[in-house]
Amino acid sequence: MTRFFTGLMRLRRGPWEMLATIIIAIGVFMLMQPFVIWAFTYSFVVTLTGTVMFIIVSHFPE
Amino acid sequence: MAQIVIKNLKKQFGDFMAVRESSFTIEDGEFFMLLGPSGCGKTTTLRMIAGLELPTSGEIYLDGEEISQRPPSERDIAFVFQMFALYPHMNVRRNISYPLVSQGMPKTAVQAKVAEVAGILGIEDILDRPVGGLSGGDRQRVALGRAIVREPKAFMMDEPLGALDAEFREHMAEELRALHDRMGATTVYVTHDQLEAMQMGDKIVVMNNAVVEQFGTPQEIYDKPATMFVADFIGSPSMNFLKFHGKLAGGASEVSVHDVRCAVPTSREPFEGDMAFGVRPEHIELSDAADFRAEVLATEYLGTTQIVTLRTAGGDIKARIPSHQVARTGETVGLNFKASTVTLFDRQSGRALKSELNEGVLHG
Amino acid sequence: MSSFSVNEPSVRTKWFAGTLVILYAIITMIPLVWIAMTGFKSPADAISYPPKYIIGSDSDAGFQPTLEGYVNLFTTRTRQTQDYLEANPPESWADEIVRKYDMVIVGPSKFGERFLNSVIIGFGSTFLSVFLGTLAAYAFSRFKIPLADDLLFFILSTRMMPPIAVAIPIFLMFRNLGLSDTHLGMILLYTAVNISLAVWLLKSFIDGIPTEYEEAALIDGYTRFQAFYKVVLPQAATGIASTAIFCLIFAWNEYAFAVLLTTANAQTAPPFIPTIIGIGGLDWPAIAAGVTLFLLPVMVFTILLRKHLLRGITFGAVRK
Amino acid sequence: MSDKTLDRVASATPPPVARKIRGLSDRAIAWIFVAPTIFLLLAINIFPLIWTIRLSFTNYKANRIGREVKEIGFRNYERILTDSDIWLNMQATAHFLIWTIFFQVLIGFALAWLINKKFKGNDLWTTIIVLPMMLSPAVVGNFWKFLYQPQIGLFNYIIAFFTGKEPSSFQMLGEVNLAPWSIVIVDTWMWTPFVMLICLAGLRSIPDYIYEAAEIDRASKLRQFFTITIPMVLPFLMLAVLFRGIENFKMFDLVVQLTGGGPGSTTELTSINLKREAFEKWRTGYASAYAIILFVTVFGLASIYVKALNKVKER
Amino acid sequence: MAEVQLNGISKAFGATRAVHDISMTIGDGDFVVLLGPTGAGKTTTLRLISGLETLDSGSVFIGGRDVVNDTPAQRDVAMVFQQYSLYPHLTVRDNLAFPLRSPILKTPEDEITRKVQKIAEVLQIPHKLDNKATALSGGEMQRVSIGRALVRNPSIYLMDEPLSSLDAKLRADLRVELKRIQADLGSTLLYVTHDQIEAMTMATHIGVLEEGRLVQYGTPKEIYENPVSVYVASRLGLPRINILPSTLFPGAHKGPQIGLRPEHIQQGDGTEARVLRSEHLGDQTRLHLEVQGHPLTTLTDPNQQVAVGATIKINLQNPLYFDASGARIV
Amino acid sequence: MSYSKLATVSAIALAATGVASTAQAEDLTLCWAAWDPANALVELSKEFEAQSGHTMNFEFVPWPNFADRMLNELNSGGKLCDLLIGDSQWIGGGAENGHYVKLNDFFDNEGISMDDFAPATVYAYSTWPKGTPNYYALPAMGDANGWFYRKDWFGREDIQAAYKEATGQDLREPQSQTEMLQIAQFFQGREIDGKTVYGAAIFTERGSEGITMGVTSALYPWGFKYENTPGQYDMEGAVNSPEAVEALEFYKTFYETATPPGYTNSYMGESLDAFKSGQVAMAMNWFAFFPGLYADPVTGGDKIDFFVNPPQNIAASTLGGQGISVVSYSDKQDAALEYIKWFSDPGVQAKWWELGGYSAHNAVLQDPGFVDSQPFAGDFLLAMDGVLDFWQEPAYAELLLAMQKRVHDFVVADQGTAQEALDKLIEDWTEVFEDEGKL
Repeated sequence: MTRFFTGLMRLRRGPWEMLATIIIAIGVFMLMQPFVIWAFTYSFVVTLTGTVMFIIVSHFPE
Repeated sequence: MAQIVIKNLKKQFGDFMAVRESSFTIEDGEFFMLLGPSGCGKTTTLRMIAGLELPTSGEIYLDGEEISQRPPSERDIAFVFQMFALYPHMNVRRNISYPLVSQGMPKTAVQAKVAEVAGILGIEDILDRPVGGLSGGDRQRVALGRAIVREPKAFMMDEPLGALDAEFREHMAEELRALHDRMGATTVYVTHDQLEAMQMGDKIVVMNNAVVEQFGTPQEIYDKPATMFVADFIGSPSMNFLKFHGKLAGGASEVSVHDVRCAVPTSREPFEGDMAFGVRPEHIELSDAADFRAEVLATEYLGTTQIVTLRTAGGDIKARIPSHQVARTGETVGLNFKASTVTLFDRQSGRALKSELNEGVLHG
Repeated sequence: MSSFSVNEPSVRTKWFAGTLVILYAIITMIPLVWIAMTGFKSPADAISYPPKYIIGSDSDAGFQPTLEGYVNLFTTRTRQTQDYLEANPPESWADEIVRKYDMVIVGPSKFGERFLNSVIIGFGSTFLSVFLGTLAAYAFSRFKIPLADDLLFFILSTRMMPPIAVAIPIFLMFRNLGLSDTHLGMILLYTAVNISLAVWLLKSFIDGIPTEYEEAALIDGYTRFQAFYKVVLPQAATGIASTAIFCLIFAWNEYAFAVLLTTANAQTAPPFIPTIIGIGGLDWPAIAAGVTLFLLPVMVFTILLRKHLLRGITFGAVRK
Repeated sequence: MSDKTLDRVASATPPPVARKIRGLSDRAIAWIFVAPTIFLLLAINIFPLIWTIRLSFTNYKANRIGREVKEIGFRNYERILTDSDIWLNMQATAHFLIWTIFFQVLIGFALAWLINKKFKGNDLWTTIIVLPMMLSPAVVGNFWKFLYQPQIGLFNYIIAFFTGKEPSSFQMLGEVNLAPWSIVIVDTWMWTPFVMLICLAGLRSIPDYIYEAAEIDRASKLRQFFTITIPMVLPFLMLAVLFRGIENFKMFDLVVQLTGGGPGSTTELTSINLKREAFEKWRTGYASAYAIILFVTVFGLASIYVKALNKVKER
Repeated sequence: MAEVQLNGISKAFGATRAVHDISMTIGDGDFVVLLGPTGAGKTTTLRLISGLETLDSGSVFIGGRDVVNDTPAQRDVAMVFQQYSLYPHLTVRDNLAFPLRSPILKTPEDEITRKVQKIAEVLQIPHKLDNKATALSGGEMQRVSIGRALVRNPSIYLMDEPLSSLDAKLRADLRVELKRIQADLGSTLLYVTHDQIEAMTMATHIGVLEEGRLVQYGTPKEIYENPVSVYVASRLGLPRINILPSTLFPGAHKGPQIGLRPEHIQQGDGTEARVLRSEHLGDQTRLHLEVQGHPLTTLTDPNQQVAVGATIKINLQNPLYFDASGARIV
Repeated sequence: MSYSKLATVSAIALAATGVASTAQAEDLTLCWAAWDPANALVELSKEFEAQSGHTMNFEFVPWPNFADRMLNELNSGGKLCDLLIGDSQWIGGGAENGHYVKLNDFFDNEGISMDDFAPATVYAYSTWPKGTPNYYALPAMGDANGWFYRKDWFGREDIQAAYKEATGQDLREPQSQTEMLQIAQFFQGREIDGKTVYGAAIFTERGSEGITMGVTSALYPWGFKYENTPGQYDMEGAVNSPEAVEALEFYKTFYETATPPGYTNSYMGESLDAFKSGQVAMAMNWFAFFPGLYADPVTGGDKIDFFVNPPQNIAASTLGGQGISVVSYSDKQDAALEYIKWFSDPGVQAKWWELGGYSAHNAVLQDPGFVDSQPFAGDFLLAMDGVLDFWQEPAYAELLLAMQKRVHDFVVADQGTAQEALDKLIEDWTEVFEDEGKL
């Protein structure tokens, strides 16, 4: 876990990609969940954030 | 720690005979080599001892207990695979603790044991690394760690150095042998590299075509080969065979090779027919005075020694001579053979003829 | 005593596994067999209850095979008056079949045309995507291309796009360029979709060809381009062939673009087959006949392709 | 070999000829080879994508040529993302997605595991099992519609045969509570082989010696399954799940042919809904915004997919 | 055949310097072996000469002509790769003819037939000419690869560990054969290997590479007997040279480190050493000794039995001296 | 077929030679739906080919895809069709988006008078804006939604008795919607000749326009209106009037209690299937299919009879049918116009009726022999007197799809109430009209 955070601090690709992946997953979940409509409403923003983040962090060094 | 006895072990895959009626004994604490070219049945033999294959027939005794039909998990042996067989999805620590966890050892005991083994192998610092990124040597150490952590009765090693590059292999071989000397565990080791076998082994079994060709200490096997195969397989350059047809009386100590009389160890077995005069390269001397003539084909410089390729009436042979001695390509020279080391072979069967030299080694 | 290895499943396990897998395979095949069978039924047999599943028997479950479905698939027919029917005897066996319903064949149906469109567009786009794909894959495999990883990801992601989402602007663009409902338009479109698979797949094949071969050719006095086509292409031939079949199967099966961007000229078979109308409602035997004819080539290709299947569906990442 | 032969070989080789042959530089070839592909993708994927983004901020309607086009900012996005009907479509899509993946993984993995037992003839049966996934989804949807016909359809007949129910007493495609399952069944029939193939690749990527090592390490078969088989197949399974997820998220042809979104809107998956907005209602601007939302989602999933792909590739 | 001259050639891949400022001359008719462990820059040097890699700096002259801007095809070199140099889609005959059909040579077909036939005879594979390349055994394949180089008459032959994928016996045979072919043709040959036996037995000159630099260049004898550094000394000789602090041994020393080849240690009297282990290799017996905690290997006569744990006395013969950094002190 | 008719046909054929073209021979393509009348048109057009020298090609698209395909074609400015027989609702879009050629000048020049055609058809198929003398099509195929039933079953004494017993009434062609439901419910699940049969097949299709066409067949007789004031788009209180709610509930009851199982997505084809396979006592469908049904060897002839959509509060039928238009993207408009000129000829129209097409020409409809010419001819005239049509707005597709969704969700998917469905429909429609700038 600490490795994960130090990775984030040092702009390492692995942990950041993991973070972006989680954000995308949350976005997709929000889009399709049947519980609250506000989550659906904001899902797009979340997924977009995650995706853009993924594109950026995939250029960080390993 | 244990003694392993193999009796009439046989393994057949369909029509293919992988191992034919092998018998030998591995003494407690021995570093034991199974040596042979690929496909000779050495790995199958090892796998049968480990329980990864069940023999078609024959017995295996581990510490006096017949185990040939038991699954590996009931044999209490460890195995080091050629490709290391580390679990790629686990880190070093989990790899090493896997056999302990499988046995249901409590967590704290596992921790302590792993730490101890890591200390022995000097891999404490990589315990939490995934195995994927390790160097060959470290992988090798982890594989060893996983084997020794359980304190099994015996270790099986299937060409454990085969996947390492040449330079590192030498170093690792020494480390492995040192580890063995420290732990004194019975180890069965498979290799196709004769140098490795000679270097590390206490005893060697040479196998070829599913058959045990010879069984003995390294020096014995080198000096007193039982068959032409063994003579050829061991040593680099390998033993020279001067082919000739002749007659040998029992008790004779001389044989006529292409009309040149050559001294040999006193024969214990009369023979007539196609023979081979087997002599190691370092037992050949270049001497202008000698009767046995040969033409120098090539020389190869090797530092203090050189290898000279010679053409004789009995075929091309190689001699190892000091590098300061001059041998020019194209020249004709005379050869002397060191009589006490010569082995004569029956070329038909490849069998060594019994003599004063090898009578203690050859059976039957 | 039997031979035994730790990893070799026991005979009993094998027998058990085999039975289950064969059972599943049979269940899988039932719909396909049923459709093939339906193609040879008369419309009445096709919708009878209980279903008829025995060929040529008189029992309740039997049906007489007929080519009615295939005739209906390939022809357009019209109802005629009794006078006309009497005046014009049937001209062919096919004519004979439709006479049962007081109909005459007035011409071929669109099926042949649509099928031909499928073939033209399929082969056209396959050729183009494999051709361009081979070049690009070679470049990606052998040369340092700036941002190569991003380009490759971009190329792959184009195949992941929902076709409907892409169809809107494509529709507008094609309308402006006059490419709507043309073979060229569809070929370009399918090429664009297929090229990602082609590049990824061929790259994996070309990656598998050691560079030493080309280097040897370079040293032997050939130019880079000559080395490419004299040394790399022949060795990539199987890869190219299986890539081509994958592209062909995609173009062959594609539905969304076809239904949205074509109406008549360049429409392929998938949007057409469900719309085959007989007398009254849907003509199930004709549809089944069309489905059978349409699926047959793909099945043959699948069998030919089985060794490369995995590579194709994982963009070359997994070798089998 | 004789020295003379060698001499002749050497002397017969002519002196090197003119050094004119040069050809294109590697750099030039790289660009010439890549350019057409990039150009095609730019023209048919990227340019339209940018166009879609632009349109998504307008009220453009493609069927109304003379109509004035107005910039309306994020209005389209707002409307879509607050529309409870579209939310329902997303949920229908989620239902489809979750259950198809669940069944396909379950059955696909089980099949792969069985096939990996290397029984005689497993190749042949594997090929047969694989057939459905190579077929045209639209055509598959079409003929399954036939199989699902109450009364005359084979599916109902078989179910009736085994349960004793009247075949016409249930309608797979017509009943609100059955229709979502009917598409799940067909998709599972069609795509289980896909998951199976990938799992099989995963299983076959586990070298035998790993199991031998585990055997030596005295792990039971069950432990081997959970600590070796499952974790080692997992990246492959991930790949299969993501790919099926992406494919089913944009599912169109199969379901259009099967249910057309009905009954009511119970099986109206997002792409069907999008198709209605874009090509039936012709609300191009609105549909563009919708498309962008789907696209971003798929693109996000695709990023993860490629990550998984690379992981598998490392094996 | 021609002389090849390298003037300060360098090549870096990213941050790693593969080849650094190498200058050497490969004389016409020389058999030069580049020796070094994996990653020393041997192969890169070869590829720089062939033109498969472009130089970062320096220049390459082949037959007196600067070839830096030439394509591999224009450089008139022939190369044998470690593996994979036969085209699997062609027959042996077409493989051998491939260089002759290149746009640079454009040899007439009848001449190609003649030459291919001849080279096949030289390589003793005329009966295999019409086999697919993939149908050959490993040894035959490597023979054909060498043949592919031999059909031409280039300025220099470049060989990149051509024997490393073969087994020991075959390697020994081909070693002799290759050496003889080279001598017969009088060709210039640059050969890369990490195998010291190959280097010692075949080379007229050895170039020892260390991390991209050429550290010593000379005849095998020179390199063996007069290494310039510990690194070079450890490259040749089996078992490897022992490097020990000179303080272990009595007497005046020229440097802090002493290099003792195992065969240069004499037993009898002198420093005391404990026997750790003896390895019986047949023609020789290796003794692993320990001198005040420092391991040391020496050779002894196979017939002599030495007990483990015994103490023997050793003295030095022709020791080499090195400074703290490893450089030779003469 | 009567001999007198045959005579007329040939006379017309002679007269029509005057149309023969002065222009070069063209390849004309006519687009329409793929159904029985289309085949009749192919037959009919052979005469045109012979006279004009033009060649006629046909692109017939199956009904489920017809609107999609053709609107797609028009919207992409395709040149596939020179002539299009397009659905009545398309006329608004066709006119406003310039897909169709305006025909007023052509009619004036050629002396074609819209007064020669039945007013309802001219209103519905030709004019835009509605009712103004701006013509974009010539009425080609009159059509409305009607019903047909198993005359043989209705005539059986045992069944009549059973009906009497069950309802206390006589079994007859239904005179109202509710009676029709009663009859249908009577047949539902009944065993006839050892086979379970059902009440009636109605339209429930979701994908194109099916359920809307079915539902309006109930809505209109109850007095459903789109707007309180025509042209004002004031739908509140009209679309969701109590009558409309009642009618929608009626349709749902009909669907749930009197239709065969599995008919959850049925339109023309399924309705025909259900009837022809002997599953239903009654079925709803377009008049266009009636000739084919009558000719059916199994269920046609004596076994079938037809009736117009029964009235409830008022008499009304859902309009089908199409006008023929010239596509403005065509390069061969002159030749296409020639075809229309030829087609408008009363003689051709008579033959059109005879071959199975529904002429809208007064010369045919008002022919004294017309009513008896076919068993459904009288019903057709009756139906065409009271036809009502869906929105013909340019935004018709959006309006239709909204209705498809709301109605299907309620009727078939059983979601919400009728009131809610119609309220939501108004919301949807309001949004559309707002987008259109009409509200």
